[in-house]
Amino acid sequence: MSHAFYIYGSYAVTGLIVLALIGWVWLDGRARARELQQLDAAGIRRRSAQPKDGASA
Amino acid sequence: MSDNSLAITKFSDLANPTRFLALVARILPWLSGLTALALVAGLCLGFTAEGDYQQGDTVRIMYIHVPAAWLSMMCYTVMAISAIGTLVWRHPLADVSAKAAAPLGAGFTLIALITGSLWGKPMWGTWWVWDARLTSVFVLFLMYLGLIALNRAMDDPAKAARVSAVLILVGFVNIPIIKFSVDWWNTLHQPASVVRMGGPTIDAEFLWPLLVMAVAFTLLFFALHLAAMRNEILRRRIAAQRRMAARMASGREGR
Amino acid sequence: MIALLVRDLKLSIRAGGGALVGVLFFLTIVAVIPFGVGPDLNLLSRIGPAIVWIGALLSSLLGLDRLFQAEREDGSLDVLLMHDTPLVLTVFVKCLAHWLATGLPLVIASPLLGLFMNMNEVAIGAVMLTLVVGSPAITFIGAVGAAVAVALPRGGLLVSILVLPLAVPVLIFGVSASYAAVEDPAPFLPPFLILMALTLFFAAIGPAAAALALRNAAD
Amino acid sequence: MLLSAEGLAARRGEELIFSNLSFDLGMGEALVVTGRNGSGKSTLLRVIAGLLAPEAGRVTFSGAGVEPGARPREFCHYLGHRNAMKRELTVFENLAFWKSFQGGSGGALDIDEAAETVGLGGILHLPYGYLSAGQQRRFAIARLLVAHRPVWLLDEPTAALDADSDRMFAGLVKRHLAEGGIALAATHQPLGLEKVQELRMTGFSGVNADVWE
Repeated sequence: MSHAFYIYGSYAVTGLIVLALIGWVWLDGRARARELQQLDAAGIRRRSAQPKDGASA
Repeated sequence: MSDNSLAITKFSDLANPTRFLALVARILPWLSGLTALALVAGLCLGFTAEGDYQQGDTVRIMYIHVPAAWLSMMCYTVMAISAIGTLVWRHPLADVSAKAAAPLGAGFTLIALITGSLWGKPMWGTWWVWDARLTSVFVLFLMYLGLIALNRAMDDPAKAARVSAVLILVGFVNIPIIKFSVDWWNTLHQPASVVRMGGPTIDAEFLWPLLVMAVAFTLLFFALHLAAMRNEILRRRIAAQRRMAARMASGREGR
Repeated sequence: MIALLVRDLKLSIRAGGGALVGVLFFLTIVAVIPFGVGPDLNLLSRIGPAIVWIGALLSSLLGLDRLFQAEREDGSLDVLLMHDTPLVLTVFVKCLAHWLATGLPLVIASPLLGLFMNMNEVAIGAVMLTLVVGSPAITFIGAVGAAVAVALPRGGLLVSILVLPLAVPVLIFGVSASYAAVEDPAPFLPPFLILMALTLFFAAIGPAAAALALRNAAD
Repeated sequence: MLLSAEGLAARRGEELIFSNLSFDLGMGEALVVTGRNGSGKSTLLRVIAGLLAPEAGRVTFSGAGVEPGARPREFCHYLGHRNAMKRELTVFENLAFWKSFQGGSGGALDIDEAAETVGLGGILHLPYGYLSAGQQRRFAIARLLVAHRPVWLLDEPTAALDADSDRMFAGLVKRHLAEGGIALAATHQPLGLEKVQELRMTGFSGVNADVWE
């Protein structure tokens, strides 16, 4: 295959960036879930009667 | 915004963050699976297809370069629509959507820039030229980074969302410039060959892998966008609960 | 001391931190050059190393004024000053953290800009190497300016004005080492070694002068 | 242990704020500095903390286990107007940083214990910037507890505190004194302490003119 370096290089870079994006979203989600759990453990719960309070921060 | 309201519409149903989270939880596994399938299919098609007689095997770079470039513009369009949502309806989910899309847009734009550069080196003999198409995509990349930095620099997320919404809408002029730069200016970059008046000029041999990859990238974007929006909603919920916790702590001790 | 390093790194990454802004400024400043001088690839590749170096110099000055100002505003500076570890060491660690958070990203971004400037691989490598070695010197010099300007209400611009002339030798040897790597007759090693010597010199002088200034700027 | 000041003088601009000021403080003793605004209370504390160079005189700290020639500031905690905490970090990160940075020998509390002592256990995971002014001040006080220093220099320590926290803080100072500590406070509130010397600052003790004569 001619120019194999450029072709595999571009696929590798794409894979790397996509993996970085997925990793960011995934790790961020896990960190948030952990923080929610911490808050839950500290006895701070959402008042479920007011579903808006999450977004009105 | 309670569910016994009769005037409830599909849109405002989605607009409730809690509902939105439930919806994301339902959709996300399917969307991820579909994305993975489409990506595998696209890669298989891309590597079994014939090479171009003129560009050789480097045409395979196109299967990721072109979808990434499309996505970089689509992501900005999604952000612009969200920005209108923020400014006109003052909708919190629109804020979240615009903020969550910015890093994804930066990622796809970076893919387009780097793969384009890796394609340009064997074809044009240089990594980079300052022609209209490449420059405007680079400006798009800088705009994404600037929006991320702006969002991070401000404490109040609602205010940050409104300020960046204005900036997003102003920056939207760049999108048509990117799209038509190859037609308006005589550049090294080849003109559009798929989305154009009078049907695609591209050979069917290349069209199929390209389309499958484009679908895969689009699915990937939406999966990541939904997940990032979920994270952002959770982040704001956590912030709200923390403020409440601080108030509760002093209420308890203040007696 | 590790605690101080970790805290400063955390602060620069958390919301409002300056790590991203520095890189962004670097990208922008280098990206506007071709609009000014025109997209002539030969010309760009000739001036490339100098442009990348100037861009890195300016963007590493960005945010440097906050190095001690932020500490002063919330009162942390008093406690740092009172501590029994030598103040020189504290300043050194703060400089190190600042360089890791803002200087290192610039070094990592520089090859990308080298490509934009149509520099060849050797030149890109040389610029990156000289930046790794030379940019800490800018931070150490900047720390002196930041310490002098700590008591001023609006010290930001003044820091740059104070620091830029002092940073000129670093720029001269950084750029000349980069050019020496590309152009054949000039040897690469002498300017590079001088650059290293400059960095070591400022690593010793900068924190000491900054500590002296901080002690005397207290009010 | 003895903290003594001999013939201290300090100036602000060209004005001498105080001059020829001397005192001795032994273990378990406190000095309350009073006076109107601008009378030099803060300046005195900053001079003792080593943050300002005195115009004349000197501050010494002597006693068992203190090397001669040691600088007094290494034995002092200084609680100024500002809290020395980062808004972006959590309370725990802030306190953990100061605990590890200030180090110091025994007698220091854990971070959890310190937070309980100031009555704010359980919100250590919150970013400091989320807290109210009073809570922020109480955690700033907790900083004094996580690393041991024999001398506490307190500049308007109870400025943002309510009556309950005031009492809590007075209790802390008492305990510190009972353990053989020394405290200097610039404050209007009575801290309810025994064995207190009071120093009334008058401000302005003349223009420092002799330099130009």
